[in-house]
Amino acid sequence: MRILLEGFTKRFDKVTVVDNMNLEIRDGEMLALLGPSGCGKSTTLFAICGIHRIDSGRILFGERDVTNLPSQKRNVGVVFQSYALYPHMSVFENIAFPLKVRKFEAADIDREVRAIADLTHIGPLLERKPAQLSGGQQQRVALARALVRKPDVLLLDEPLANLDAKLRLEMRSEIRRIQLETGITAVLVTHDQVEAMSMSDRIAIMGQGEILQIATPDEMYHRPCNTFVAGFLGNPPIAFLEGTVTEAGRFRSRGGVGIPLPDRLASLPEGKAIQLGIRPEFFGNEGDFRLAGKVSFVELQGRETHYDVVVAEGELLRSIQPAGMCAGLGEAIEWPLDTEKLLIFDEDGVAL
Amino acid sequence: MRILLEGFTKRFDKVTVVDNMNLEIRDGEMLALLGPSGCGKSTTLFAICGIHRIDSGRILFGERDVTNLPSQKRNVGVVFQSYALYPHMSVFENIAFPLKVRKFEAADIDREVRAIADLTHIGPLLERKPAQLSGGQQQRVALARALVRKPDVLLLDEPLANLDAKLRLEMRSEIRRIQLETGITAVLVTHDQVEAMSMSDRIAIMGQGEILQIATPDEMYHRPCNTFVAGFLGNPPIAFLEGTVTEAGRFRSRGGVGIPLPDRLASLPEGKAIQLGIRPEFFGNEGDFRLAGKVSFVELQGRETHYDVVVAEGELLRSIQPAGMCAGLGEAIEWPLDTEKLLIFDEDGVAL
Amino acid sequence: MTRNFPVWPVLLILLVISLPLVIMYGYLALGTVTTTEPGELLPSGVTLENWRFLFDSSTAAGNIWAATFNTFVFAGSITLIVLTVSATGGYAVSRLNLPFRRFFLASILVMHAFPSVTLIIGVFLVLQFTGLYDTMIGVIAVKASLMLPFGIWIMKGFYDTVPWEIEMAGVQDGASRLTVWWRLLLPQVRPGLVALGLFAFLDGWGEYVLPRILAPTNDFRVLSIVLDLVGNPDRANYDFNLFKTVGVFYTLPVLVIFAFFQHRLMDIFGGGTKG
Amino acid sequence: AIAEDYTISVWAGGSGDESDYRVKAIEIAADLYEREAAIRGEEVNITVETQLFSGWDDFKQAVTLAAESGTAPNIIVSGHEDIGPWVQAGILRPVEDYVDFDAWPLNQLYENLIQVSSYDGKIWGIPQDAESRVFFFWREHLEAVGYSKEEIDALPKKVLDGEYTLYSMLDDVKKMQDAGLVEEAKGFMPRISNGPDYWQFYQSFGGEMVDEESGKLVFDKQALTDMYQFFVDAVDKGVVPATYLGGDWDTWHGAVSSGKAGAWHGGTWHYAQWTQKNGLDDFFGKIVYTLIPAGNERGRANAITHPLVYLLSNTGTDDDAALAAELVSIASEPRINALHAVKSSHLAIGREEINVPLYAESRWATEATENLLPHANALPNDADFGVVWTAMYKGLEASWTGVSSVADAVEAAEQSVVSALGDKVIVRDGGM
Amino acid sequence: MRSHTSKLGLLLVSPAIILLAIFFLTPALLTGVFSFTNMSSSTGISGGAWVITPNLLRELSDDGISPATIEALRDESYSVDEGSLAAARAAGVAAEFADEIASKLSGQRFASDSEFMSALKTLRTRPRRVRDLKLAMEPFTRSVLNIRFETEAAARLAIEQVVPDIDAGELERIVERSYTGWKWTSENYSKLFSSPETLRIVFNTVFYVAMTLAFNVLVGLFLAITTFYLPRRTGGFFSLIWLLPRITPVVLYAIMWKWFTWDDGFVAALAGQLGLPSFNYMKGSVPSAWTIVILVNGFIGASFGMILFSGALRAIPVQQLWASEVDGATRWQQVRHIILPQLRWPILFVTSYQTLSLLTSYQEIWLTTNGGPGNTTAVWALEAFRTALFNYSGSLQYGLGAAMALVLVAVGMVLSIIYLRLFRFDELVSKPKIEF
Ligand SMILES: Nc1ncnc2c1ncn2[C@@H]1O[C@H](COP(=O)(O)OP(=O)(O)OP(=O)(O)O)[C@@H](O)[C@H]1O
Ligand SMILES: Nc1ncnc2c1ncn2[C@@H]1O[C@H](COP(=O)(O)OP(=O)(O)OP(=O)(O)O)[C@@H](O)[C@H]1O
Ligand SMILES: [Mg+2]
Ligand SMILES: [Mg+2]
Repeated sequence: MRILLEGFTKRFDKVTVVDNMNLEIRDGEMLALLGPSGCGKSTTLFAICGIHRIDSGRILFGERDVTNLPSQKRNVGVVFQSYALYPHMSVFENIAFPLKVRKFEAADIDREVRAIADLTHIGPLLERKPAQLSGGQQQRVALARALVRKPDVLLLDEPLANLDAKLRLEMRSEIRRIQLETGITAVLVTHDQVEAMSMSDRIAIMGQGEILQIATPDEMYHRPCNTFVAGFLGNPPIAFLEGTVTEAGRFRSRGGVGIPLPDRLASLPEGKAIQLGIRPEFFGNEGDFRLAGKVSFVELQGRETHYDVVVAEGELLRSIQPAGMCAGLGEAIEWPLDTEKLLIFDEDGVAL
Repeated sequence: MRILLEGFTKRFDKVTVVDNMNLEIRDGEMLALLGPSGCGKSTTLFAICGIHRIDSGRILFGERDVTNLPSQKRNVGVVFQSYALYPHMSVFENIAFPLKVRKFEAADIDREVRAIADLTHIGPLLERKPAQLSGGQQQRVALARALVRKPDVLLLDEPLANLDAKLRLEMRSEIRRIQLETGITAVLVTHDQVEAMSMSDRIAIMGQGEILQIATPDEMYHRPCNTFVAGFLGNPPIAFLEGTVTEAGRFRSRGGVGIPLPDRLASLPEGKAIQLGIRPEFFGNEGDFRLAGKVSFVELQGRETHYDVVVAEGELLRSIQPAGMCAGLGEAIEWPLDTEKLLIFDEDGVAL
Repeated sequence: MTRNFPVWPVLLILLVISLPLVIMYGYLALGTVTTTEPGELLPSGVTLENWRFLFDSSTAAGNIWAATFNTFVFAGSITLIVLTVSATGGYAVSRLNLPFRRFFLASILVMHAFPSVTLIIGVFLVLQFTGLYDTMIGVIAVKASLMLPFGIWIMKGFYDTVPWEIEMAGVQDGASRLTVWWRLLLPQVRPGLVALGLFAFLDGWGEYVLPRILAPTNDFRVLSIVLDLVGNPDRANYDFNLFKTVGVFYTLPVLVIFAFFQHRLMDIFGGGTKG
Repeated sequence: AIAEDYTISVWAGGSGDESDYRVKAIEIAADLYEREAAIRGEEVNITVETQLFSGWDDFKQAVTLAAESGTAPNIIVSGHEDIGPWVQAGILRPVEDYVDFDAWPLNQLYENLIQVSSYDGKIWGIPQDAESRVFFFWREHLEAVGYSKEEIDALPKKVLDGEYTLYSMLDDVKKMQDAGLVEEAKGFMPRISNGPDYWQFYQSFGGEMVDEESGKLVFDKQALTDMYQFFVDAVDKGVVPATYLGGDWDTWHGAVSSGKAGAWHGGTWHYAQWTQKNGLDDFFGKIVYTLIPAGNERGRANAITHPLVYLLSNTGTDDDAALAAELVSIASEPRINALHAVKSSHLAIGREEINVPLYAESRWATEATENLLPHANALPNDADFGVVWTAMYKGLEASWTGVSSVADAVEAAEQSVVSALGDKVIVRDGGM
Repeated sequence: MRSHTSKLGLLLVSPAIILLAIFFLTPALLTGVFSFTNMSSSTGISGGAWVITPNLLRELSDDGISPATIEALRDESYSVDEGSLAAARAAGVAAEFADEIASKLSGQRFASDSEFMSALKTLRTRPRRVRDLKLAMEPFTRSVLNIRFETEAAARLAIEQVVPDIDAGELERIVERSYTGWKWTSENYSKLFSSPETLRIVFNTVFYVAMTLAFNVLVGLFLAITTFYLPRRTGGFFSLIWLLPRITPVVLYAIMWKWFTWDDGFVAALAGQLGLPSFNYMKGSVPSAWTIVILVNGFIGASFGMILFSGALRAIPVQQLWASEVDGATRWQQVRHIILPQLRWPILFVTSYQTLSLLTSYQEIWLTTNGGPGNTTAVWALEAFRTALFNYSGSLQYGLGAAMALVLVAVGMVLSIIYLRLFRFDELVSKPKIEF
């Protein structure tokens, strides 16, 4: 089912939280809504599922205009960050609830619940109460409950935020697997870039109530439309150098570091103020150009090591390299920089 | 100050949580206590700081036996997971509290607090209430409060668990920096391996109330003493293959995958049941031996891509590779395996 | 928590300030099985005579079982009304869009301040207009209504603590708001209902002034009236120990409830105040 | 003939098991009436619904509110002082419109009791019982401080003549105390709570409650001052504690009936309590009783009676009321009333009652009737008397306990009376 | 977005609103109305009638109504003449009896009803019932004395018949004075404001509320904190003990205190044994009476504070307590610096809530000292209750009582509004999050 938001605007007591947003979620895709806290992700979700009334605009499910329908009539499944399981009901009853209020036959309910429980691997837990489940299991129950009535669209509001690191990893693939198996249209709200990138077909990055870029994860990582998006994706984060184009194809940072520009942007006019985005993997691994600096911080992470390198007064690049090639704290280094991959933005942060 | 736990035992209502533990924390080092939830990390910490009474054993701070001293007389600084800031006091008052109850002069208090606030970079926040601070700032205040009275030892109970991913990253280096600058002996409790590895001089891995291995992060990652430790470190986690030594220097998994053993273990007797530990970076990057399989899951993570590869019925290896070399879901592949780096354990999981 | 402080000085102070209560209740209990006269420090003469009223309706206490039953019905009805109306009203006020919601809430809070018994002449007139004067139904309705502001406020507090997500999930799952309330919210505020129910019951059980004033001649005699009767010293056959015994009998169910549900009772302000 | 069915309800205040004939008498009367009717050839069925209230405050409240809602009982048994307010409120029917006071049995009722049942020129109630408030002395103690048997027997007369005053009493009990016969501060044990008794002391010091001429209430400052002073003196003398008021009835009954006090005052009906419950076997051998002695030359020995009366409410039809009145009238037959009088130790309401054997055999009843009742007066039937009543007691409490001086207490009482009643009350100052 | 009124919401609150309107709002409004009347048990509540009584006539003559009018009104005489006989027949007096009256008594005049009654009793055909006789007598008199006229017009008419040439002003005054029901007046308030007693009661009330409050809060705090630190069982025992007064029926509770403090009570007996002054502590002296009053109420209220404070205490994360211990704080410093500051809101809440309950509480005082000795422990609510509802002599002053109650209501409302501000009431009413 395709979901369409047209000119969606939402105000809380005069404060406009989302202003005239247009968003299409394609049939069967998993779209991640990624953005910093407070940018309006949940608000968008609540508008789609009919918990909030929207102030203007339309919401279409397929061809159907659901703008003024209450939640009960929209057939959306939502998984909340806190799972919102009904604590007094067993897992079975939790999952059965949407069917029960729709007055399904007991036999049908039983069948459907067991089917979805199998899909979400919680078959053996059906008799338990939510309090007796681990976080990951609760998560699965919430998912099962949202899916059991075959909703037109599945909305996930930071479904993994409450899980610990390991479980989060596990549930990521789990949720994705289920979404793929059921082929349901899904919207995933998150502020975790890894989550967004690893789980979704497309990512919509939001900032301050507007959508900044919609693209596939890969495209967004490699071709962010602005510095905000670039900074949002990538861990350790991208480092920026501000400076100007000095001569055709060369850049000089404020701190005086000179770096050749990638070929595709060789034509930038001299004197133009730009910013260079340098992801940690661009620096210290391979590349033609060598950049000198001093290691200001080393962090071992088992398989990899992460360095902060000061390349000039107040200018810091990050580098991530396989474990083993140990440079010590304070050591002066000269590492390769993969200049072709550099991301270039104008002074307003828009990608060039 | 060297801390020594000798034969430390702790029981809660007959259940022995920690049994006869011996642990030395060297002067000035940062020791990470790493282990799964419920293994007794906090219990150990509480014993050191005197919140719990211990049931048998001794605790020495330097040469001083503190076993029966209440925490007020032990001079330990503790940073709790929830920070445990006093919500009704300003940041200044929070930090000043340990000095105040020791009846320091107001002028001294002021000086000390400002000094420690500078060290922890919270100088400008002194007038605020904890509720007006971000998580990271609260964290720093808690740290400052623990440090201000120059404790003999600094205890950190999952200090980063409540922070979001980005802040966690930042605070890791921050805490480490401060610990290094002050040279204080510190114990860091965590169940996050990355944290333990990146922050500490040595890691003590705990399981079920006992210490399994103490070593530097590097050593522990590369030479885990058993499968539990090996599985605990590394992200994505290590994969194990169970099987037997078939002929000198070769291994055959239950599922029938044959792999050459590293040279150093060529002498293992034939027919011995062993387990192979294969970290994701060993597979798919470089190596002499090529292993075939089918990609069962792909996860883009921006800079890297993570694959699950089924190499035989029920046997799954993980691989992590730089982004770009895209293998699709379900694709049959044959990737190099760095056999020299393989970790080998006997059937009880003890490293060989 | 470490126990690194001397317990006994605290215990001693606690004991001293609790002493009047310990003595009063101790002697109250003793008085029921002894012939101690008022003013004697040491109890004397063990007897079960005081408890004869349980089987013998010819004592001053009359037919105690009928009165006990009546009291149960009385307190039970009050509890029922208070619970139902507070459960519905509290929900509406906490969660639903109502005109003048703030005003209503503020008035409910203000109603705490009413010296309710001094409204009794007004209440009397209302009862008379409605034909409920001198009926137990009238007294029950009045008593329940007087408890309502408290009940609604408490329940509102409890509803407030239920995460909105539960309700949102319910609505998503296709349930109507009424179903959501009944199936999802009510079970969540059970501790509140239990505590409020207990409070209402205890309050109804102990009520004395209202039945006395608003249903003076009703045959539906509750225990507080019986106790008052037995405790009237102007009677020729006034017996202090009988009075105490009836008093203990009267208090006993309350004590039992209390002993069993102490922690539930403690919950009463679970949703109420901010910390 | 067609059967006539009536339901007559009766409520009695301040009543317990021992005084249940207040309502049972109506049942007996109903039975008699039915029989008489049957003989006349009429069939009348009367159901009598009865209700006893143990206290007064709640009873009066109940009656007031019930009357307001039109559900008051047909017959109300209450203190005569309620006639005033209730008549004004229109709650009552004048009983004289329904029964013949010139015929048996009403024509033999004591005139002063009928007077007490009248208000504004009409007779509103039929006396139900009478009592008298009495002063008691413990004979043995009197003997121990020097009285001869004869002197003791003559005491009532001396009191009546005003020769033996309240202050004489204080001296005597002080002597008893000093002799160790009674405990310190237990010599004199007055009533422990507010009640008509204290108005007797007001009268002992010359106070009047109503002005004969104008019918207005009187607030006699001098009498009040003397009376308050008397109790203060008693405290000073050490025969009664400053903190006496508000005690426990049970204790009080136990003390006075076993000679723990030298002198006290109570009601005629207490006789039943002491002899039946407190085990006082030889009442007349141990106790001598008198009127309340005079306090000073202004005052006189007196007693107050506080009769209860049968009142007809305005509930129900005129026929109901007529029947109710008929029943009340029958219930006032000496024989029936004697049941109540003797059982509850109250006094007769009519002259003929003394001839009823049950009553005549009761020495207490007969003696008290003869010796006390003729000298007894009653509280005024005035709608506003309650105000004075409350003010007087508050002042008494305040001065007795030493919270305020006598003068201040009188002042405060006057203040509240005057502010509430204005010129409906006559304040008498000084001698007159 | 304008919020949409929820129909379900209206449905769900309606029972509450209806009950509150009937049993709370209406009585409150009525109380307000009553407070401007002189309503009492002698005026009745629902209204009065017009009656001329001998007492009234006496007062009227004092007030200067002309003696002639008074005389005429006082006249109770009965006359048997054509007119009255016809009236009697019309009123349904048995024909036989009427005939006999006509034949035997015609033309006679009787000065009082007893005279006429005696005359009638000589007749053979008189009705047997006194009531019927009385009814038969009525048409023969024009007296207005002691007759209840249900309407003012009837009263006026009757008076005009008896005194045809009455002066209009006099008539007006007589009619007005003869009304027995309640009248509008603001006297209740002026009485309250001018009476010196008021000031004392106000002072008493303030003293009572302040002291009891202090007791409640301090003891409640002490109990909550100590039971928090004590082992669970011991703590549980004490909280149980302290909750008892709250659940004990007040009648019994009051008697227990009496037993405890009477002059033969436990304390007095014990004091006697110890050679201390032994007397009725409850009523014996002003200080001891106040102490008892405060304790009686304080013991009930302390448990309320204890419950709330215990809850709030448990809400303080235990890590904070650990942290403070690790920081070196002693137990007392922990209480002083960590616990108490965080109980600020609960303390404020208990204080305000209890102020209101104490202001309106009277039952315990009523059943124990009843305001004594000498009204020294009387508080406003008790006075209001006694004035309006409880009086041995039965004269209940509803109007004055209502005015007193209203003063309390006003004070309570002002306080509540202040508290609502204080507790940032706005934060307690968040907007519904589901907008459909
Ligand atoms: N009911 C409400 N009333 C007023 N403002 C609101 C309300 N709900 C949300 N807001 C505001 O709208 C903005 C967007 O909120 P929203 O919950 O959509 O953010 P979000 O992107 O989901 O953030 P987070 O990642 O923290 O959940 C925030 O500034 C928030 O303060
Ligand atoms: N006060 C207590 N009473 C009883 N058992 C306790 C208590 N505190 C801890 N335990 C038990 O002791 C074991 C170890 O607890 P501990 O808190 O030390 O674990 P941990 O390693 O810190 O776990 P986590 O990572 O979840 O904090 C757990 O099984 C726990 O249930
Ligand atoms: Mg959100
Ligand atoms: Mg822990």
